[in-house]
Amino acid sequence: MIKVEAVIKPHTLEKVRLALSETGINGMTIYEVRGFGQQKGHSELYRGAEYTVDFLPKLKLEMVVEDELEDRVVDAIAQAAGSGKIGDGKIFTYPIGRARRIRTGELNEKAL
Amino acid sequence: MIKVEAVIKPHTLEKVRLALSETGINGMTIYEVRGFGQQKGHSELYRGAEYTVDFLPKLKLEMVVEDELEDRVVDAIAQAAGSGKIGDGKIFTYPIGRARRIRTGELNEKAL
Amino acid sequence: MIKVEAVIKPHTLEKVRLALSETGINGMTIYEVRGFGQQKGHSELYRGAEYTVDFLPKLKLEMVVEDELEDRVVDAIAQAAGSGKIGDGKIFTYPIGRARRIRTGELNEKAL
Amino acid sequence: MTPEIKYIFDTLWLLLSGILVMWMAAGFAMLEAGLTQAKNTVNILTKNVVIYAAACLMYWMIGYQIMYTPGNAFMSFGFGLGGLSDGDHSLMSDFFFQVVFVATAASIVSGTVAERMKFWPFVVFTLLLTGIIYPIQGHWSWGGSQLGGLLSGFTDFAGSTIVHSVGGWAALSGVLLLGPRMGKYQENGGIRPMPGANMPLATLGTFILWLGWFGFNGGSQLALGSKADINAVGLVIVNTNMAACAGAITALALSQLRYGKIDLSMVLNGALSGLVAITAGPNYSSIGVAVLIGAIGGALVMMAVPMFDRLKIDDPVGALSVHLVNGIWGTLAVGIFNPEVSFWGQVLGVVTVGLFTFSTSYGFWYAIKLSMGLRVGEQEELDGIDLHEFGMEAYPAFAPQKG
Amino acid sequence: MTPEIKYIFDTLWLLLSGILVMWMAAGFAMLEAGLTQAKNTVNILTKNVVIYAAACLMYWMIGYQIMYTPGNAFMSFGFGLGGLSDGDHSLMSDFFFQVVFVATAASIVSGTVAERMKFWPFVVFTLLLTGIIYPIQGHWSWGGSQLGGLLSGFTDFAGSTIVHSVGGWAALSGVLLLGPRMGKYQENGGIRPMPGANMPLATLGTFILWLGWFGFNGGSQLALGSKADINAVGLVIVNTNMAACAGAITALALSQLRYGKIDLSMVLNGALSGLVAITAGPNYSSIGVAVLIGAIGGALVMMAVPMFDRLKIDDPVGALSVHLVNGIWGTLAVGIFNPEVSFWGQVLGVVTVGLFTFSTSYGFWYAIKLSMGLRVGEQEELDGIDLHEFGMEAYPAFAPQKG
Amino acid sequence: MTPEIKYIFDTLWLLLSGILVMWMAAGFAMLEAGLTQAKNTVNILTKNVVIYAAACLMYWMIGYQIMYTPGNAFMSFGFGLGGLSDGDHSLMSDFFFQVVFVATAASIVSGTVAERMKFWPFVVFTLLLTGIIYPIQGHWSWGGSQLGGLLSGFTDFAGSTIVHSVGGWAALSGVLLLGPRMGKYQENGGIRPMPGANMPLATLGTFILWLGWFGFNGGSQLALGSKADINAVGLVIVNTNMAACAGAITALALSQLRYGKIDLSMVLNGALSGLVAITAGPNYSSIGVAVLIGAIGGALVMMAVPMFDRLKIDDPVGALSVHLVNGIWGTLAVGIFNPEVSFWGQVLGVVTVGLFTFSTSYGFWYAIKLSMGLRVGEQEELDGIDLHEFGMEAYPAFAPQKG
Ligand SMILES: Nc1ncnc2c1ncn2[C@@H]1O[C@H](COP(=O)(O)OP(=O)(O)O)[C@@H](O)[C@H]1O
Ligand SMILES: Nc1ncnc2c1ncn2[C@@H]1O[C@H](COP(=O)(O)OP(=O)(O)O)[C@@H](O)[C@H]1O
Ligand SMILES: Nc1ncnc2c1ncn2[C@@H]1O[C@H](COP(=O)(O)OP(=O)(O)O)[C@@H](O)[C@H]1O
Repeated sequence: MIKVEAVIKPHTLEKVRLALSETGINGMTIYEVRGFGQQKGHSELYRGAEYTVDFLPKLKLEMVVEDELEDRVVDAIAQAAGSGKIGDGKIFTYPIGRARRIRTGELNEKAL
Repeated sequence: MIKVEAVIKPHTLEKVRLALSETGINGMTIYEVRGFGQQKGHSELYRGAEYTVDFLPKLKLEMVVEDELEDRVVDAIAQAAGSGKIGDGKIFTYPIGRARRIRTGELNEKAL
Repeated sequence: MIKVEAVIKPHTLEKVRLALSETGINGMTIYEVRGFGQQKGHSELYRGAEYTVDFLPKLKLEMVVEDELEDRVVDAIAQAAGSGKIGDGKIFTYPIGRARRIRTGELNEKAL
Repeated sequence: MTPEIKYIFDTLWLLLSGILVMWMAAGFAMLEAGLTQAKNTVNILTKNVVIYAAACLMYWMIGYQIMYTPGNAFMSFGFGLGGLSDGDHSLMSDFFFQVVFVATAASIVSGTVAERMKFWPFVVFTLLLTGIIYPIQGHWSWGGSQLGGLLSGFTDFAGSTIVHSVGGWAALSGVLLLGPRMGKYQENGGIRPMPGANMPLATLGTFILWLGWFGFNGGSQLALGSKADINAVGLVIVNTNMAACAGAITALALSQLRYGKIDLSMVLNGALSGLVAITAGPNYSSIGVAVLIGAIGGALVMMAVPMFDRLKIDDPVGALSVHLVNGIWGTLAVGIFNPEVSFWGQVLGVVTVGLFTFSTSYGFWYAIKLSMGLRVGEQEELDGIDLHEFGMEAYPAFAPQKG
Repeated sequence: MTPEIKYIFDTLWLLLSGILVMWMAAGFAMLEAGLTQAKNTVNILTKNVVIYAAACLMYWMIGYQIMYTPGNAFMSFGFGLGGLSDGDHSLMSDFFFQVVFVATAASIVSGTVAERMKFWPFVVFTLLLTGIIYPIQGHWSWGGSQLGGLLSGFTDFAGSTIVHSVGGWAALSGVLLLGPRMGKYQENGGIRPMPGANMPLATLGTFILWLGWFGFNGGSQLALGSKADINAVGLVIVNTNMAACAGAITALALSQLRYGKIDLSMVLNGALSGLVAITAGPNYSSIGVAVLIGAIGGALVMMAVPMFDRLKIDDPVGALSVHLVNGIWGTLAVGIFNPEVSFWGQVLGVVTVGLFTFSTSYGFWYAIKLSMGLRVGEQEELDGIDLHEFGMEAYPAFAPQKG
Repeated sequence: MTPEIKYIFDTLWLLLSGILVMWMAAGFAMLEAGLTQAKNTVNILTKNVVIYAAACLMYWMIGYQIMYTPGNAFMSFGFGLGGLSDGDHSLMSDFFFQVVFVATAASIVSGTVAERMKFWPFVVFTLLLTGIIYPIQGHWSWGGSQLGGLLSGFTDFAGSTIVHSVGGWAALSGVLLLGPRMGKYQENGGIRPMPGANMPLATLGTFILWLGWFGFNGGSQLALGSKADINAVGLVIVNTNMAACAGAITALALSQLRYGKIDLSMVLNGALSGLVAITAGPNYSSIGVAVLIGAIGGALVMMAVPMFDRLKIDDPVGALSVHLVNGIWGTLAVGIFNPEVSFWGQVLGVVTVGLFTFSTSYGFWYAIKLSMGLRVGEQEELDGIDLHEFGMEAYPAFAPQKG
């Protein structure tokens, strides 16, 4: 099994989820993160002092998928989250040893 | 070393933590996430428009453990977090290359 | 490529980021977590009932880096986040199979 | 001083005081929302808006007639709202000042049963409390019937007993049938604290209540249009304020001494305890006595909160400790410090009103439990009531996904 | 009752009522910040402070003279603020009570155009609304010109039309040129809800408005210094309160019946709808009629919110449903329930004021759109306005990294 | 107008104004909690409740006697609270209106030393400030002693100097001994902003203060029961309001012009600056002058905030810029715009009160530093004071784990 992790712009979540729903994945976990990368932070102002906020709000998506799905999932995310503008985000994948569904005890592919 | 990641229902945290404390693990990191899976979201209502919230509040637990502990930890989490109801969550595990305790510089098993 | 994950004390973020900027890394993702480990929680008080909060606020940093950078990055984080006090945090690393920049489709090292 | 001028002064004072008391509804909403968990906040906010609205409607339709029209010793049912004037002051101002008091009693109940009671059963009880229970016992004292003379020795200036402990007794009877929140009292005897989600809201709520109390107590003089009246109002306002200060400081000091840490939620409860305690008699004593009464109120709340927990009576916001315990204390204090009032007359009032309110409330709660059920399901409670009954989050982190 | 005493009573009442109305500015700020997304909260807070401040300054410089000095039937431009007294009461108290009303109209607009309008164009429109549009139509009714007799049959006690629907028409004309928020109305016809970020704030805002409304309506009696006046004020305050209660309870019941869930945001809107609806005539009816008017207001808001969504008119806080729809309803209700008022006179008032406000507002919005642009860029809207125009977050989770 | 009617009017006005001023305590609490970091919020909320409570108790026990009983030129110590009436109005209403002012001065200090001072040393200073320092200098002006004639040319209507700059001087002396928050001023000269955790709270706090100020300034007329008095009150309220508006708009415009972005925290400070600046003389000038004074106040705060930062005086909420700088400006403005007041008399008052307050405060702070210490430990500051002194989080994300 493969774990796909994607960092995306928050407002693309809906599009990404739609795109993913056509890939056959059954579950995913998301959370709010702050990202720092080529997209340079913006300068903000507080009480007359200017400063840069280097960390921008992003969403992180994690889903464990069967090996065969990896490419399809990565492509789906990339397409849906891509605007061509800097800061669109990153996708990382790596293999997972074991998966287990808590409710049933099912293992690995069956647990996804 | 093995990294164990679990997505659980928030209110089971205490039970899980108790169960884990008997497995011999020394540390863990948790954060709030939103999950999407077989447990279908509920419909919410806002100003007369109904909509589904597909992402439900979950907690994610991460702990890096010695290889020998993997089974025991996975079982402990599964048992404590399991209610048999849909949405109980998932456990994923995968190998970790290196661990380091920042304070002392200790490495790998000693760092956990 | 290597994924470096670090759990640190929140107020060291700035120092860590400065140290990292000299290692040549281009991006990172951070989020707020709660940690549990040797640093024992403190007891809090609410309406006359005392209790321990076992989970302390920490920040988690994640960055995927080229293999060669791993040591440098780990060292940089360890030095900047280290105060010698209990609870300074942990660094974990593990290999990543694939990286992709959403915006351009660039792969692996080029995507970081 | 012509009668018309006095009429205007007295009416104006009732209206202004009523406006201040209405504002207390916001205070209860913020206090309760601040001291409970975020997953139930929408439920709590809705309850507090609905309590105020439903209480006003019920008291208009039924309660005011039961309480204030001439009737028998127990209750009455004339028609109380014909015309605009009742001779001494505007009838509408009188109704307004009375109506805003009623919601207070129901708000107290809301806090105690928070986080596990179903919404609609709570609304039904609110209707019964504000339309029937409160006005009947109010008829005895403020309505003037004295329950056929039984309560002739009982005095309660602004409602330590008549409003606050009535709310407390109603809450206590409900919570006994409802039980504690899941996980609150653990098998090993441990008590699991469930900290409030938003301390700034709780603090704001306390300040709002404190402010509104100047109307609650000050307005209860019911007149302003003479030197004696306005002097009394001035004394009432100062005593009210100083008792609250003393309650807060006492709770602060005891919390530091006893636990080595400062518990803001207890400081807030301490201030409110001082306010409840002085309510029965802010009009006769010197400032020093008011400070003493408030300070004892602050000490009582520090003892009452852990006591209720030991009794496994789960009161998320401390409403019983503040309103019931200090409502009793404040009423008895009048018997102690005011030489013109008999201590036993006060005891009789406390007991009579308490017995009546507790037993009728218990009966109503019981009937509701049998018919509609009181408690949300286990899953609802674990997930939070907002999710199931309201389908809305108080602080949504993620925007919804589709229409 | 000497003239001086009457003078003092009347002036005091205007001042106290004005203070309560000023407080409504905080209510609008909290309501709007609570019912919109966190990424635009700093924008919304700033707008609401600036609306109040700018409205006061404009009305002082221009508006008050247009509205209240003697002039022609359409408008006027004398100098209205010489001296301290205008014979019957303090001139300053009159100005103060008038000036705080003006901001209300502009606050209504703010809610409707929230989350996608640029800051400065909004401020420019606020200046035009409060300095020109509002005072001109106000000159016809409260200013006494009757538009040369055309509006002689039109009556609006505290401003269901003159304040609330004026705000509503101005908002409607703006939102037509502005368009809905991105993603709100989906291609498949779906409506994407964008839940408010902070329901406790929205509830607090509603309570603040409710409180302030006692000044808004009560003060509109403009006098207190006679038995008749203060009786009227008492009636106004009670009717105002009861209409709000009825609106809230109606929305609560309809929300449960229609959707099977309780929508707090609609309960809050229901209470406000009752308040807007009763505003045109809280002074003549019995409590029962006020309850009926408020209840219909609560029902109307439950229909209007989905209706505007079907029309793809995106109103994040429901300001059109509350202030425009119920402003009209409340004004017509006076024609229905008050036998001394002609229904068609009310219709004529609603239509005349509506046409004038909508068309001049539309013209101003259009000119602003051409010159400054109305809408933030797509990226700004996606990221939130706070980031781009304010460089500040309302609830920053991470401290900034360096100076 | 009989003496009794006048007595009632005057007393009523003091009571109502006092109630509005008391509400400012909530405003300070919300403003300070909104503009500081979440990890110190419980500390800040507790401080603000305790300030108000402790100030009332101290002023009752000591301060009022020092300030208002007949004594020598420097201070006094009679017994000031015998009886209910002092002839012209209710003695209690006088005490109430005075006592709520005292807490204001201490609240100012709280904001400046926020986020790094220990709780109990702060409380001790609050007791000294409200029981001794404030009343002594108050004795010279409002207490009537004129410091033996020295201050005979000094006039301060509602306390730009006597309340606001006194709070500012006390804060300044404390912050000099306390030092800035860790990491605020960086070695390379950079200033690290530490944004406020909750801008809606900060905005709410500002609106509350604005509202309360109508009582602060309006009540300082100390009378209502004559045409002249109520005309003056009307003017005071209008000028107070307009100066705040002008301050907000000026800060808005300057923030846009100078930084290209709008800084809500500065707009809020601008409004408050207008309020502080007009406080010394809202009673003599035309609206235009009030607008000018407020606008200059708004401009001053825009300069003062970066200035204090350059001086490495770390003032998390801008209290020095608002209350000290504009307290001075407002006092001097009376000397400039009021032909009956000598500019140098104003300067003398500002300097005398400033010297006395700064030096005695510095002495007290110094003694506290030596005996109890002022500053929390490094670890406490990094983790947040809430964790260590209070063991409570303001917005807890995770429920606690066990009892
Ligand atoms: N090496 C990395 N490791 C982990 N996360 C990264 C890394 N580089 C970038 N990110 C995440 O991806 C987000 C987008 O990256 P960025 O470089 O800003 O733009 P782009 O995606 O267009 O290359 C960042 O905000 C950060 O959250
Ligand atoms: N493939 C997956 N990858 C990552 N997280 C998942 C995956 N499937 C499910 N999850 C997480 O597990 C949670 C529970 O899964 P769900 O399918 O709803 O129920 P169950 O655990 O009973 O099978 C989800 O809310 C989501 O957070
Ligand atoms: N085995 C582990 N797996 C994952 N996270 C851990 C583990 N052990 C510790 N952590 C994280 O590291 C933090 C610091 O660890 P702790 O044991 O308290 O102190 P130290 O870093 O000084 O050893 C914890 O709060 C937790 O977030």
